[in-house]
Amino acid sequence: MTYTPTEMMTVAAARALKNEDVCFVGIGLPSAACNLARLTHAPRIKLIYESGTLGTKPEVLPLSIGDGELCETALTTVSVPEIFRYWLQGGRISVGFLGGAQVDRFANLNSTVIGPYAKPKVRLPGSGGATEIATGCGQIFIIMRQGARSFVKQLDFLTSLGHGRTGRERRDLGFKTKGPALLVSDLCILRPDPETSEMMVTSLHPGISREQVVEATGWPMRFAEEVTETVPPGKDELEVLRDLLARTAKAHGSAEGHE
Amino acid sequence: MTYTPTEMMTVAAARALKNEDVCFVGIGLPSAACNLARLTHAPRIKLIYESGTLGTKPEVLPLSIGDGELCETALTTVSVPEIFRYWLQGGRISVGFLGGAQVDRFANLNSTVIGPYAKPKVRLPGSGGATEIATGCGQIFIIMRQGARSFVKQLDFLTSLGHGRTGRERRDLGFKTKGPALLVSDLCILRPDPETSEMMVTSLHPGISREQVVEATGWPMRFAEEVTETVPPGKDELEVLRDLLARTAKAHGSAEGHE
Amino acid sequence: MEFLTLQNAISEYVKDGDQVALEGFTHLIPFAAGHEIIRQGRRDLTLIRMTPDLIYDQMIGMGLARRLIFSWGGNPGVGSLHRFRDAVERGWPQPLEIVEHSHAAMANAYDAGAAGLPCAFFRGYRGSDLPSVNPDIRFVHCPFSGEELTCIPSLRPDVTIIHAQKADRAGNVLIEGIIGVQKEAVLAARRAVVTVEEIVDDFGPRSSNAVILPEWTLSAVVLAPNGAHPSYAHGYYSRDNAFYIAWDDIAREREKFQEWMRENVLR
Amino acid sequence: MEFLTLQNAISEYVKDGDQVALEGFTHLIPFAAGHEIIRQGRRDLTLIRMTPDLIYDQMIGMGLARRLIFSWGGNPGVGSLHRFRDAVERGWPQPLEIVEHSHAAMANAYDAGAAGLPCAFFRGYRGSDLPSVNPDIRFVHCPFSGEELTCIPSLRPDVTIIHAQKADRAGNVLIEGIIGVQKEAVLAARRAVVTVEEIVDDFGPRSSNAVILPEWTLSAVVLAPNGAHPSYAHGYYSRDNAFYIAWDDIAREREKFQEWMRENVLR
Repeated sequence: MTYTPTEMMTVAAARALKNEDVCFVGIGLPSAACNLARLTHAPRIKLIYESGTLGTKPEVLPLSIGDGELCETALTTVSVPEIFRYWLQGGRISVGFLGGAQVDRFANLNSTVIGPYAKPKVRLPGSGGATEIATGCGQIFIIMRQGARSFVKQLDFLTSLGHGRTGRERRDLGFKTKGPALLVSDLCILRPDPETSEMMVTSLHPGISREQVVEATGWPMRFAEEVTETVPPGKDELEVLRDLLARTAKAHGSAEGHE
Repeated sequence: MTYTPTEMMTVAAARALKNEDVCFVGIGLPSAACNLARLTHAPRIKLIYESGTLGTKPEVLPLSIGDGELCETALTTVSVPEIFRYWLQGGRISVGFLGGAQVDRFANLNSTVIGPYAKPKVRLPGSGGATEIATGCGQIFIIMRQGARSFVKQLDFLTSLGHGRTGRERRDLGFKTKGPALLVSDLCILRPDPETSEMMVTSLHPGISREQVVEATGWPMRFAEEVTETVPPGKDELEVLRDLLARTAKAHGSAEGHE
Repeated sequence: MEFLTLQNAISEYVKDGDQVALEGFTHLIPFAAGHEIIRQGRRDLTLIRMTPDLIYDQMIGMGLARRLIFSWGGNPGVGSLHRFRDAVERGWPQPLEIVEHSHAAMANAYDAGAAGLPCAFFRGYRGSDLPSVNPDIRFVHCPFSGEELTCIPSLRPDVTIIHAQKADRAGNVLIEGIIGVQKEAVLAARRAVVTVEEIVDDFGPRSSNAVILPEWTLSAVVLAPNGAHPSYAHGYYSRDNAFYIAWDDIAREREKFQEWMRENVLR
Repeated sequence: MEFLTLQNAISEYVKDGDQVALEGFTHLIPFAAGHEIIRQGRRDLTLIRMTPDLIYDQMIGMGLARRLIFSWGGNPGVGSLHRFRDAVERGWPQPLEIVEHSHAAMANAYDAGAAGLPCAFFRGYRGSDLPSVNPDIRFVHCPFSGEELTCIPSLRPDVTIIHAQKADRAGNVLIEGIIGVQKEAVLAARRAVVTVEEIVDDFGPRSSNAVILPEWTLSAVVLAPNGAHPSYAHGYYSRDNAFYIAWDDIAREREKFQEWMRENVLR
C-alpha cells in the first residue's frame, strides 16, 4: 500500500506512544500522531491539550488547540492557568510533542523568529506553550519536516530548550526531565547520543538514503552504529489515519484539515 | 419588647452592614449579624464564607463554616485556595467580621493561646482565616462579649493585626485597608480614634453605664467626646433574628444553634 | 454592574492608551467587542492576549495598537497572522512594540493579577532565549530549597473584555466549556466588560461549582448574540474554521485587508 | 489506580512515620479512612489538615500523631477539640509537635504543592505573632515592586486521602459541592487514596467543567458508602451536627473518649 512521507512521519511518531502515556498535544502533526496512536495500539493513552481539556478523545482533529470537539469529548476541562500550573509544571505529563521552524543538532527549537529578533525577516508565532513543555514533560518527541532550512547548524533564536547549545546545558541546569528523546522527520528517525546528547539517525524511512538525509541537514549529520529501516506504515495504520484526516477535512471545510 | 444583651449586640452589628457590602463571614455571631442584615435592611448584601461559597443565602445559620446549606443556597462555590487567593487577597471583600478570645485597646486579636505559646494554659483553635482577613478586607468589624478577661491590657498572643500594639504598626506596614473600624460588644459600640487608632466608646447600649464598661475592660477605657445611646432592637429586627435562630436550633438539634 | 449596549459599554470603559485584554482561549473570543473598539477608533492601546488571534490581527492592522503583550501570535492551524507580521516586520501601519512571553508565563501573570499579587512565581524560561529579549523576566531563589524560580510582573489590565454564554437578570455571568483565562483576566482588571449570548431570568439547575462571575466583579454586561463569531460559543454555535482558513488570504495584502474591514466591520 | 478494599488501601499506602493529609473542608471529611488508620495502629504520623476536626482529635487521642500541621483546631460551631488540647497542653497520650499556619497559608501551600513548586508566595502574616513561632514563615521582596511577600514551603504529603461522591468504572473521581482543597491535596501528594460513596458505570451528562480527578492521578479508589459521616456528602447525606455537638462531651474526659473509641471504632 503506497503512502506519503507525511504519513510515514505521522505513523512513526504514533508508534512511539504507549497506553500509559499522558501526552501534552500540540495542533497539527502531533495531534494526528497522538490520535492515531489512540485509535490503534494505545487506546488508553491520555491526551491533554493546553486549552485545558483532560483526557480528550476527538472524533476529528482540531484545527485550533481549543476546538469545541476537544472539550465535548474530554473527561473534564480546566482553566488554562490550572493546566500549566497543576498539570504541566506539576509534573503530570509523560510526553510532550513539539515542532518548530528550526531545530539544531541538540534538538533545541526555534519557533520565534527567522533573522534577528529586533528586526526579523520572518516573525513566527512564538513560544505558546513550547518553552515550558520542553522542560516540564517527562520526555519530548519532536516531529518536523526535514530540510536544510529547518535542520540548521545555528538557531536564529532558542525558543525551547532541547539538550542545550552544546548538548550540556540541560544537564547543567539540573532538570530531572529527559528532554528530546525522539525526533521523527519525513526522512528518518533520530535519537540522542547517550554521551553527547547529539541527535543521531537511528532509522531511515524506506527508500531514503543517507545522502538524502545529509543533504537535508544543515550540520554534519551523525548516524548511529546500527541504522535500521523504519517499518513502513501498515494497512490498518494508513486506513485509520486517512479516515481521521478525511473526517477532519470534511469537518473543517478544507483540503488538509489539520495542516 | 424586651431583648437580651446578645440580641442587642447582634442587631447593632447587623445595622453597620450595607447592601453594597461584600462580607467575609465567620461562624457564630458574625453569621447571625450578616444574615440578619440580609433579611432586614440589606437584602442585596453579598455573603462569602471561607469554605468557598459565593453569594450564599442560608435559610438557617450554619453550625460549621462549610454546612451544605451554604453551598446549596450560593451563587456558586469555588475552591478554598481560590477564595483566599482571588477573593480575599485579590481585594474583593469590603467587610470582614472577626472575634477572638482577647482584644486589646488597638483592636488586635488573640485566638491562639491563653498563657505562653510553648506551654499554653488554654490552647485556642488558632487563626483559621483570621490573620489574612484582618489585613485583606476593606475594613474589619469585631463582635465580642465584653469582660475584663476578653478586653485585655496585653494580649497573650497577637493572632490578627488590628491597628498594631502601639496603634501605629498597621499604618507603618503600609496596608491600604482600614483595619478595625467597629467593635460591637454586649455593652457598647467602639470606634477607633482617628488620631491614635485607640478604640473609644461611641455608643452605650440602653441601660449600660460607663462604670459597667470600665469594669468590663482590662485597660483604662476611653470614651468619645459625644457618647450616644444605642437604638434598642426594633420589633422587626428581633422577630427576624429570633425566627432565624429558632429555625437554626431546630435544624441543628441544639438549644443554641450557632453558638 | 450595569447592563449597557455594546456601543455605550466600549465608549464608557475603553479609553485611548488603555491596557486592554480581550481574552478567550480560542473559545469565546469577544470579536463583537473588538469590532466596536475598532469602529470607535481607539488609539495607543496596549493589547494583551495569550493568542492575539484574528481579532488582534484586525486591531493591529487598523492601527489601534502601540504595544502587544502576547505568547503565541499565529492563526491556529492555518499559519501566520499577516497584519501582526506586517507591523512587527515592516512597522505597518505603525511600529508595534512587543512584550513576548510563553503561555505558562501569561497564564501565571493573569493568575497573580487576579490574586492581587505584584508578580507571579513559576518554573519557566530556563534555557530559553526569551529572557534575553524580555527584561520583565527575572529569576529568584526559593528561600527553603534554593531552587531558582522565574518571576514576572502580574498582569493588571485597565480593562478586560470577555464573551460568555449567559448572564442572569442580576448580571451574574456563567461561562462553560473551554474557560481559558477569562475568570483570571476579569478579576485581574480594574474594569471588566462581558458580552453574552443571552440574558436569562435565572441560570436554573446547575453544577454547584459552575464557573460564574458575580455581577459585583463586573463593570458592564452587554447582550451580544453571536458576539464570538468566527470564534465559537460552546452550546450555541461552533468555530467557523472555514473563516479562519479564509482569513489567511484576506489579511495577506494590506489593501484587501482594509477593504474587508471597511465592508465588514466599519460600516 | 487500583480499586481496593479500605483495609488493603490503608495497609498498602499509609506507613508509620508518613506525612498524611486527610482533607475535606468540613464537607467530605474521610472519617472511614481515618478510622481504618486507627484500627491498623499507625504510629509517628505527621498529620496535615487545615481543620483537624473530630477525625484528627480521634487520631491524636489514640496516639498516632507525632506532629500536626494545621490552621484551625476547633470543633466548628461547638468549641474545643479536647483531645487536641490535651495533647498540646498536657502531652497526653504523647507530646504533639505543632506547625501552625493560617488558612490562607495552608491553602497556598497545597496549591504550590499541586503546582510542583518548592514554596508558596502570598500576602500574609504581616503584623501577626505567628511568624515568631513558625520558622517556616519567611519574607521575600517582589523584584519589580519591592513589596514584601510571604513565603512558606509547599505541602507535599507522602499520602493524601479524601472522600468523594462518585468514581466511574475507570476510577475517575467526581467531587461536587464544597470542594475545599481536595484537588490540590491530591495533586500535591506522592500517593493518593480516594474513598467514594458509590461507583457508577459513567458520570453521565455533567458540566464540562466538573471537578474530576483522572484515575491516573490516584493510587487507589475505595468504595466506602457513608464514609464521611459525621461530616457529610453533598447529594447523599447531611452533616450530623448533633454528633459534632455530642462529641464535646464524649471527648472531654480521657476515659470516656477511650471507651467510645473502643466501642465505635476499634471493634
